[in-house]
Order: sequence, then structure tokens, then C-alpha cells
Amino acid sequence: MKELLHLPLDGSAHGLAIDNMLAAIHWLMLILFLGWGAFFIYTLIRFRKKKNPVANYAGVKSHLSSYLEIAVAVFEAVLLIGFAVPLWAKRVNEFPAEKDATIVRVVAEQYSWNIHYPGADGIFGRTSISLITDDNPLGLDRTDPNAKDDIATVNQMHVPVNKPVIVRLSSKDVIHSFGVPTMRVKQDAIPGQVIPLWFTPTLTTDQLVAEMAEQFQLKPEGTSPKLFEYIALKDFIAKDSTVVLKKGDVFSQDVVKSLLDAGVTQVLAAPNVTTEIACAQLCGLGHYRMRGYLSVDTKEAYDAWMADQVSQLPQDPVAAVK
Amino acid sequence: MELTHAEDVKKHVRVYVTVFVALLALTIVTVTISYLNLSVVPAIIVALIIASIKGSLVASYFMHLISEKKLIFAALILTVVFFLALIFIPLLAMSDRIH
Amino acid sequence: MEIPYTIKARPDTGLFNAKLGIWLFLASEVMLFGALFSSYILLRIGSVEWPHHVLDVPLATVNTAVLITSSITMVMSWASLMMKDFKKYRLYMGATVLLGFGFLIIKYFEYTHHFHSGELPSHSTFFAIYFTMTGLHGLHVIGGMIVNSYFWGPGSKMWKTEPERFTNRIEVAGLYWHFVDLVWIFLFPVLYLL
Amino acid sequence: MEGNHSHDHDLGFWRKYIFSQDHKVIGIQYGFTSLLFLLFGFGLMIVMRWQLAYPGQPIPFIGTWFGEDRAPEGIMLPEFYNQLGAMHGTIMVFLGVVPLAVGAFGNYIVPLQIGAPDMAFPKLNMSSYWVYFVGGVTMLASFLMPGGAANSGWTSYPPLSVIATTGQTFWLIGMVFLITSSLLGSVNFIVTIIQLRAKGLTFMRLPFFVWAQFVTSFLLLLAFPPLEAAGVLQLMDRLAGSSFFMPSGLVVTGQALNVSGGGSPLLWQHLFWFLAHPEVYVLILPAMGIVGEIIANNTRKPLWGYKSMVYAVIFLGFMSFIVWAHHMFMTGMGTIISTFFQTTTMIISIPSIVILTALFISLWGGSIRFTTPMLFALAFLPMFGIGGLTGLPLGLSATDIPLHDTYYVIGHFHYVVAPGTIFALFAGIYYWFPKMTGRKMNEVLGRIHFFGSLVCMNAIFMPMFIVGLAGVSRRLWDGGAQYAHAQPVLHWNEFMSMGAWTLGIFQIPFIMNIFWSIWKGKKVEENHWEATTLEWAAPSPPPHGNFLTTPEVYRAPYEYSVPGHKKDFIPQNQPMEA
Ligand code: HEA
Ligand code: HEA
Ligand code: CUA
Ligand SMILES: [Cu+2]
Repeated sequence: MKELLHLPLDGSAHGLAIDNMLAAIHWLMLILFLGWGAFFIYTLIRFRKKKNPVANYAGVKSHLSSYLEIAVAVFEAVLLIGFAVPLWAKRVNEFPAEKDATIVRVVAEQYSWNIHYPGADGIFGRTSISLITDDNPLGLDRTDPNAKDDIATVNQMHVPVNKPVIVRLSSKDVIHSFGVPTMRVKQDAIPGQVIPLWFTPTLTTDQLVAEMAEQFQLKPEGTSPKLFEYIALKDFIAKDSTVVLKKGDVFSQDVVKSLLDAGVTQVLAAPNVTTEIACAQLCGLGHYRMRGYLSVDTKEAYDAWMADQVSQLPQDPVAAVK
Repeated sequence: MELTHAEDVKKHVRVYVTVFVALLALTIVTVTISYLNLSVVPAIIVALIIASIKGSLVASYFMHLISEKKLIFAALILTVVFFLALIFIPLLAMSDRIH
Repeated sequence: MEIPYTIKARPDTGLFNAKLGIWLFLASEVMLFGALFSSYILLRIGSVEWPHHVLDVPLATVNTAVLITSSITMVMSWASLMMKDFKKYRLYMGATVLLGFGFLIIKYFEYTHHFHSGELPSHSTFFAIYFTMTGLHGLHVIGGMIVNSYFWGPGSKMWKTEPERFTNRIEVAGLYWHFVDLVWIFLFPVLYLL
Repeated sequence: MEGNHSHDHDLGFWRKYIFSQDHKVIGIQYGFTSLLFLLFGFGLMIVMRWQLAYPGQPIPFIGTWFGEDRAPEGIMLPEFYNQLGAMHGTIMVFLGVVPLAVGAFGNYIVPLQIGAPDMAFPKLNMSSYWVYFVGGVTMLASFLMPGGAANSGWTSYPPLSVIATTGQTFWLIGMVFLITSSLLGSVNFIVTIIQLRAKGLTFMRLPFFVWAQFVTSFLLLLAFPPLEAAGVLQLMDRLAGSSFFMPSGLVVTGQALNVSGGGSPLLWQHLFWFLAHPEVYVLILPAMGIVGEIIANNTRKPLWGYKSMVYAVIFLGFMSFIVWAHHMFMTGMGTIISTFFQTTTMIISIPSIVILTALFISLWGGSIRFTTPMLFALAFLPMFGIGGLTGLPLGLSATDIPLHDTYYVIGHFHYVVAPGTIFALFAGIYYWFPKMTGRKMNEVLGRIHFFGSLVCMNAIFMPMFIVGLAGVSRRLWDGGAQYAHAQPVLHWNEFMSMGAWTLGIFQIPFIMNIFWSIWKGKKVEENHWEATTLEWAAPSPPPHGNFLTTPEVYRAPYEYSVPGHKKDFIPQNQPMEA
């Protein structure tokens, strides 16, 4: 059933439990539907007027249907008590210890996601709405000692793999919803409130991308146009050892020609990004494009990214506030 | 209520006047208490109890609910149930939140 | 065919149509004001501070008395009809309308006072809910007064032709008017005293 | 027909047809107005589906009609898309289906089925139609406002709706009218059903449709006022600058918002869903009622488990008041409250299953006639089944995480409201048309309408589950084209749009059929379907005052194929010895 549902790839620790539950409940739905459907069609055929000109006043006498209804109720109760409630409790009550987790503030606004890391000291610096400018969408007070090492990005969220992530979610203006399909999380971002959510990524974005990869046959003319929206998963090097295409680059007609020249007839390619933050709550005219990127990195890559961010920190905090 | 005799009505008029006096008295009581500067919770409880007594007096006697048909009671009980749900469930929802 | 039970009660329910109708309408009004009270409680619990005794309590106490008095004159006007005393009915009903008017006038003074001191709905959640609840209540008072004035004036002609029906109408109008009073009985402590 | 038309010719044209107090005229007024709104709401969707299928391409033919500020060069702007979406939802629910199901069918059929001469309060009845009409006009007028119509979804969540353009104010005022109209109507229905039942018509002899309308009226009566209150609060926020729904510290497009703050956006959601969940049962209960009537009539046997159906409807109505926050699982709910709402949501699915099961079992042993109304009624069952079943994963908070606010939700509820309720309403139109006009609708056109609609409806809504499971959000101007996770399912958008347009084409035979049949349809007798309930004892169309003699009831509603009886039906008003 899970295959039939074609859910997005799952790169989180708890995702499997949700997917299994989705599968179980769809089994129930399917069985009920097919059962009733079969009964329905059989009845329509057997009791059509031509076949059964005189109706039977009394109709069905048995109590089978009551037992069936009770069975459905029991199944629902099992799903509810056995799975749904514990799963939810785990989501909202059993947060991982803060010291073992990557903690990120996310502040939504029309139409972007402001990502805020506490930096090396692990403490989020002071923010104030009076400091909000285009360059400082979080309103971070760089004069606050705790804020000096804080990292702020827009729409780019990086987290290390296999370590729980706690997101403290809020919004500056209207209600948004922080949805990451591949991580099986969704949480409304409500202005005036900070709501935490957590998940543990188990696959890096690269691994997820690799799982989404598709084989493409290269043909002189009529290569699937989809390929041109996809990116390469490895470097392609021609016979004369020039690089035709680097890993992560997009394909083009010219590239395809060069590849064919180099004797390559099939390539593995994948969609450009897979781990996306999708805004799920109508938040205005830009709702459709309120997309953020969640990059799940290996520990090394994450540290490297962090170091790079740190190196870009303003040296003179007061000047940064202006 | 089925009132057919003028005599009955007269009896009722006495009740109306009594209720009226009680309502005025309770109003004075509740205002006086509000100046006593009780702490918030007891103040709210007392004020709501008095208001409920006044409300029931109006409903029972002026609106004759006390002698009304059970059909109307049924409709009102249903309303009260949903009224309570409307008041208390959002409160519960506000207090039981992820934090 | 005529519509039955417009005057006489239906035997199995013991009610005439309009009486059941007004009670149902009042049930929906309970939910309307219930939602407002619910909002009040939620906003108050969620607020950092809540003003105490910023409204004019003595004035509102007088107003409470005015409305309670109008309730008893209302019920007396109906009782007068039951006793077939149309003159007294006119007297009591007239008083009810006037008292309603008095209530509104006092309210007007309260409102203008707040307007002048800049205490508008945009000032704070407290004033927002105060204006909304008393405003909506005020509209209900106005609605009741229009109906009552009609039954005091042109509508009272029906007494000559269909006295029983007219008495029913006054009873129904009374139920509404008492409800408006009842709402105020709760609004008064909740907004003014707490 | 031949009977004395009591006193209705004394009334002039205006009193007779426009400001009529006759429940049948009002019912028809409601019917036509709401059908026009349905068509209009569908029209909005036809335009929207273009944008979803071909994002950013100019709308053909009519694209330039919308003007530069909505669709420059025929290309729909995102803000216009949002207006269309919000208005589609609002119009379909509040101006289309509810007035058609309750205002039109309820008004026309209920008094007839209970043997009453009219509704209990005819003047009130007339005013509820006109209040509805004003509300509808207000809604439509909002399209002409600067900034266009309301664009914050039919749910109008603040703060978005509070900072939205003027259209939202019109939306709120329109809603206040619509709610008031529904309130007046529901008081009228309840009083009519309780007080005006014919002699002998006990509650357990009421046709199922009347029961459905009765429970529906209670939902309208008690669930609508909180939204009226919420509407007033939002109007205050928008017009008087209060902050009921506006928390402190809002920053909109870089500017701190100058409001006093201290409000709660979630308060609106509670008040809205307190109405809107019962509201969805307002959409479905009358539909179930219609389907019950038609199934009994076309199987020629009593409804199986009538009593359990009645109890189920009552229970459903009651429960529907305490499940509302299943629309709010993602707003940060703790365990206790979410468990409460999950439990009530699972419980409420049981009475639906009971009713559906009873309807299915009613088919067993019948002598089934596949008339056009019956086809629509039969199709209702599996279609509602799909819609209802897909409500289950949404009702469990854990599985709602990946599904909330995706196209899965859109698929879920359209299955219940479109091939569900709309089909039931079509069935009702075909079934009661002979009563309303004395003529029958054409069967061939009816069948074209049915099969075409059935296929198209599924073509539109079935792929929505696939799209939703892939995680694509709803209310996206480009249908998800931006998102990588949407790429594998994006091609369905075009398919669904084709389905929607074809569905439009298949409504043409229906519209033709209605107008043709009004004047040229085959004349039929007053009890054309050989039915048992009281409306068929009145002439077709019934005169003012309905019945020629005061009807009296002697038996249960569906005495079809009673053993030892010559005819295969015994009308409710036929005395015992006959
Ligand atoms: C008529 C309308 C209608 C009806 C009847 C229902 C019925 C149900 N709905 Fe639905 N719902 C909506 C209209 C409706 N809903 C709308 C409009 C929304 C979205 C609003 C918005 O956000 O814009 C929504 C959204 C919605 C949500 C919120 C989802 C989200 O936003 O994340 C949830 C969650 O619990 C839910 C649950 C249910 C449940 C459990 C039922 C149950 O009552 C269903 C019970 C029925 C069954 C279980 C089927 C029984 C039948 C069979 C077993 C027979 C099978 C048949 C055959 C084979 C022939 N609905
Ligand atoms: C009762 C409710 C109802 C009904 C019936 C429908 C019917 C339809 N709906 Fe809609 N829809 C909603 C309620 C409804 N909808 C709501 C509440 C939303 C959410 C809005 C929001 O996001 O806020 C929504 C959103 C919605 C979306 C999602 C938009 C988005 O998220 O961006 C889509 C997309 O395809 C859609 C499509 C359709 C289609 C194709 C139909 C078709 O089934 C239409 C079928 C219509 C007919 C068949 C008309 C029949 C009438 C006649 C033929 C008239 C005859 C006239 C005379 C005789 C005079 N609807
Ligand atoms: Cu942010 Cu949608
Ligand atoms: Cu719901």
C-alpha cells in the first residue's frame, strides 16, 4: 500500500511510523470501499426491476451489518489509541534534550523563511521589531553580546544529519505553515507565538536526491524535455578530459550533444532540489512561491557551511546595526 | 403558561414585584462587593454567581421558564451544552499547547 | 388551508408557533453572545494586564436599574392584557419604551465620554470588547424598542379584533425584551465590575 | 390542478411572484438563485483551472475581460487567483449548496411532506430569502471593489484577512446577511416541523428527508451565531482598528503595524470552525435525506433501518458541534486537546457509516428502477463513501501532518460536496420537478447529464488524492510548479482541468432540460412516481395552501410492496381499510 500511495521520499526518523499508519488506514479504507462496492454492484444487478419485479417488503433480516459497524469502530479505536495518540504525543511532548539537538529559530514572513542560528555560544541574541530592516529581517540586535555570533539566513536552512533538529517557529505577519514533505513535519507559524517542532533527519539531501534520480536516454533529437530541468549527479568528463558538465549543473541541448559526442547515451539525473520547506497556509499573493530549502548535510559539510557563515559575520557589530 | 383567570394573574403580579426588588438588591450587592477589592478569582466567582442568580430570576419568572413546556427546556438544554462547549473547549485548547 | 396554531397552542406541544419560534431565536442569541463571552474570556486570560474599574460604575448601575425596571413594566403590560385592561397596558408599554430610551441616553453619555478621552476600540482590547459587546447589546435594545413602540402604537389596534393574538404577541415581545435585560445582567459585572 | 385556487389570484404580480409569502414560490426563488450562484461559482473555477493547468499563460478568449489589475494581457495575477479561490469556496458553500439544499428543497418539500399549508411564518420566510439575496449581491459586488474580492480563502484567517483589501469587508458584511438569513430560516423550519405536522404524523412517521432538514436546522440555529459574532469582531478589527485577532508586534512588509495588539489569531479559527464543521453537515444531511427518499421510491421497499438512520442523524448533528478543531491540528495543539478532537472525529464517522450502510442494505431485495433521479442518488453512495473515507486519515492528527492543507483535503471534501451533495441535489431536482411543474424532465438528456458528470467528477477529484499525497499544498497560484516534490504529479493538473471543463459541457444538457421541461416537458399525474409521502397527495403544482383537503396520516413513510396489498405502495394518507 505504501508504494501505491506514492508518498514523497522520507528522510526522517519518525516518518516511517507516519507512513505505516497512512498505509494501514488506507488499507481499511480500501477494504471498506471494495467490500461495499462489491455488495453495491451485486445488489444493483441482482435486484434490478427486470430481474426482480416485486420487491421484498421486509428486506435484510440479519444483523451482520451491526457487527460490521462495530468492527470498523474497533479498528478506528485501535488506530486512534494504538497509533495516532502515541505518535502525536511523541511529536509534541517528547522533545529531545536541547544539548543533543540542532536548535534553529525560524521566523516566517510574507514570503520567505528567516532562519536564525544561535552561533557558537548556543544562545539566541536579542531581537526587536524596531530593528527590522531589509538587511536585518530578524531584527537582530548585533550589539547584544549573545547576538554577535548569531547566523541569519533567508530561505536556506542547513542541518546536520542524524542529529535531532528543534525548530522554534514563529511569524512576523500572518499565519504561515512550515511544511517539509520529506521530513514529515508540518506546523503553522502563528504570529505572536513561538511553537517548537522537531525531527531527526536520517538521510542527507544528497542521498535523497540520489534516490530521486532517474535514468535518461540521450538521443540526438527528442531527449525527454524533463532532463533539462534536472541536474547532473556526477561530473561528466569528455575523452579529451575537458569537463562537459559538473555535478549539480543543469543539462542543456549543447551539453547533450557533447555528451553524445563523447559516447554517453544514458545519464542519471535528479530534480534540482528535494528537501524543500513548503508554505502550506495561504499567506497572501506570494504564498505559491514561499519556498525555502532545507539542506541536510553530513556533519563535515555542515560544519564547513557553518564556518563559512561565521567568516561572513560582520566584524563591527555596531556598524551592522546602523 | 396557561393563565385564564384574572385572579391568577394578580397572584403573579406579586411575584413579579418581589423578583424586581430582589434584582435591584442583588445589583447593589454586586456593585458594593466590586469596591471591596477582593483578589481576582474570588471577585469573578462572586460576581458570576450573583449574575447567574439574577439571570435565573429573570428567566424563571419574567420569562415564565419555571412553568414552561418541556419542549422548550429540551431546546435550551441543548443550547446550554453547546454554549459550554464553545466557552470551555477553546480555553482548554489555549492552555494545552506545545511549548 | 390556514396555518394552524398561530393563536391557540398545539395540544401535544402545548405551544403556539410564535412562542416556540422566539425561544429558538433566543437560543441562537445565546450562542451569539456566548461566542462574545468566550472571546472575552480568552482575550482576558491571554492578556498581560486588564483594566479594573475604568468604566463609569455608578452610571452603569443606574442603567442596570433602568433596564430591570423596564423588564417589570414589560411583564406588567402583558399581565394587564391578561386582565383585559388595555389602558394599563398602554401605560406599562409606554413606560417600557421610555425606559429603553433612557437606557440608550445614558449609554450615549458613556460612549461620548470615552470618545472624547480617546478610549476607542483601537485603544486596547478591553475597550474593543467593551464597545463591541455593549454596542451589539445596544442594537438589540433598539430593535426591541422598535417592536415595542409598534405594539404600543399602530400595532395595538389588533387588541380590538384579535385580543388573544395580540396578547400572544406581547408575550413574545416580552420574552425578547427580558432576554435583552438578561444579557445586560451578565455584561454589567463582566465589563464594569471585574 | 382543477381544484379551487383559493385566494391567490387576488394578489398582484409583485406579491405573487416577487415578494411572495408562499413557501413554494420562495422555494423556487431560492432554487433559481442558488443554481445561478452554483453556476457562477463553477465559472470561477473554470477560469482558475486554466491557470492551474497552464500557469502563467494567457487565458484564452475571455482573458482580457478581467482588466489590467486582475489579469494583465490575460495572464491571471496571483492576487486574482486568491480572490477566485476564496469566492469559489464561499459562493459554493454559502450561496450555492446551502440555499439550494435548505432554502429551496427544504422550503418547497418540507411543508408538503408534513401536510402543512405553508411554513409557520410566511413573512419571515420571505424575508430570509431577501436577506440571502442581499448577502449574495454584497458578495458579488465585492469583485468590483478596489483590490477586488476577498482573497484570504473561504476561511478568512486573520491576520491576513484583517490586512486584506476592501473586498474582505464586503465578504464579512455579506456573511452577516447570509448567516442572519439562515437563522431566520432555521427557526422557521423547526417551528414548522414541530407545530404543523398533519394529524397522525408522529415523529417516527416523518419522511427521512424531513428528519434531515430538522437536524440541519438545529445546526444552522446554534452553529451560525458564533461566526456572526466572529464576523462582527473581524469587522471591528478592520474598520474600528481594534485588535481582537491581531497579536502584538506584527511587522508587515518591513513596517511595524500600528495596532494595539493583544489579540489572538486562533480565536478566529475556533469561532470559524465552530460554525464551519457543523456547516459541512449542513451540506450533507439534506443530501442524505433526498437520497433516502429516492432510494425508497425506486426500490419499491421501505428504507431499511429507518429508526437507526434517524438516531444516527440526530447523533451526527449533536457530535458535529464538538469536532471542530480537527481543522486545527497543526496550530500547535497539545496531546489532551488533540486526543479529544481525534476521538470525537472518529466517533462522528460511525453514524455516517450507519446511515450509508442502511441505505445500501435498503437496496437488497428491492425492485430497482434506474430512473435519472435514482442514478444520481445511487452514485451519491460510493462518491460520498470516497469522500467520507478519506476524511479518516485527516481526522487522526499524526496522519494529518503530511496531508493537512494539501490537495488531499481538497479531494476529500470535494468528493463529499460535489459528486456527493451536488449529485444528491441533481437527483432531487429530477425527482421533484414533476411536483413543482406538473411535467417530467427528459430522461435521455438526464442520462447524458448523469454519465458525463459522473466520469468528469472523478476525473477532476481522484487525481487530487495523488497530488495531495505527494505533498503539494493547496491554494497555489501555479499549482505547485515551483516545487520539486510536485514535479512527478504536476501533469495531473492539466488532466483535472480538462475534466472540469468537460464537466461544464455536460451541464448544458441539464440546463436545456430544465428550461425545455418547464414549458414542453411531458405532462404527468400528481403522483407520477407512485410515491407514498404526503407531497404527492397534493396537486402538481400545489395551489396556494397546498392541499385540497386537510391530510391525515395513518402509517409509516415508506409503505412500499406491503405483502397482501394490490398496489405496490400505500400513501401515508390512505386510511387503514382501503
Ligand atoms: C459535506 C461536507 C463534508 C463531510 C460530510 C465531511 C466529513 C468528514 N470530514 Fe471533512 N471536510 C470538509 C467537508 C466535509 N467533511 C471540508 C469542506 C473540509 C475542508 C475545509 C477547508 O480547510 O477549506 C474538510 C476537512 C476535513 C478535515 C481537516 C483536514 C485538514 O485541513 O487537514 C478533517 C480532519 O479530521 C475532516 C474529517 C472528516 C471526517 C472524519 C468526516 C466523516 O464525517 C466522514 C464519515 C464518512 C465515512 C466514514 C464514509 C462511510 C461510507 C462507507 C463506509 C461506504 C463506502 C461506500 C461505497 C463503496 C459505496 N474533514
Ligand atoms: C459546496 C462546495 C463546493 C462545490 C460544490 C465545489 C465544486 C467544485 N470545486 Fe471547489 N472548493 C470549495 C467548495 C466547493 N467546490 C471550497 C470550500 C474550496 C476551498 C476554497 C479555499 O481555498 O478557501 C474549494 C476549492 C477548490 C479548488 C482548489 C483551489 C486551490 O486550492 O487553489 C479546486 C481546484 O480544482 C476546486 C474545484 C472545483 C470543481 C471543479 C468543482 C465542480 O464540482 C463544480 C461543479 C459545479 C456544477 C456542476 C454546477 C452545477 C450547476 C448548474 C449546472 C447550474 C444550472 C443552472 C440553472 C438551471 C440556472 N475547488
Ligand atoms: Cu506563507 Cu503561505
Ligand atoms: Cu470538519
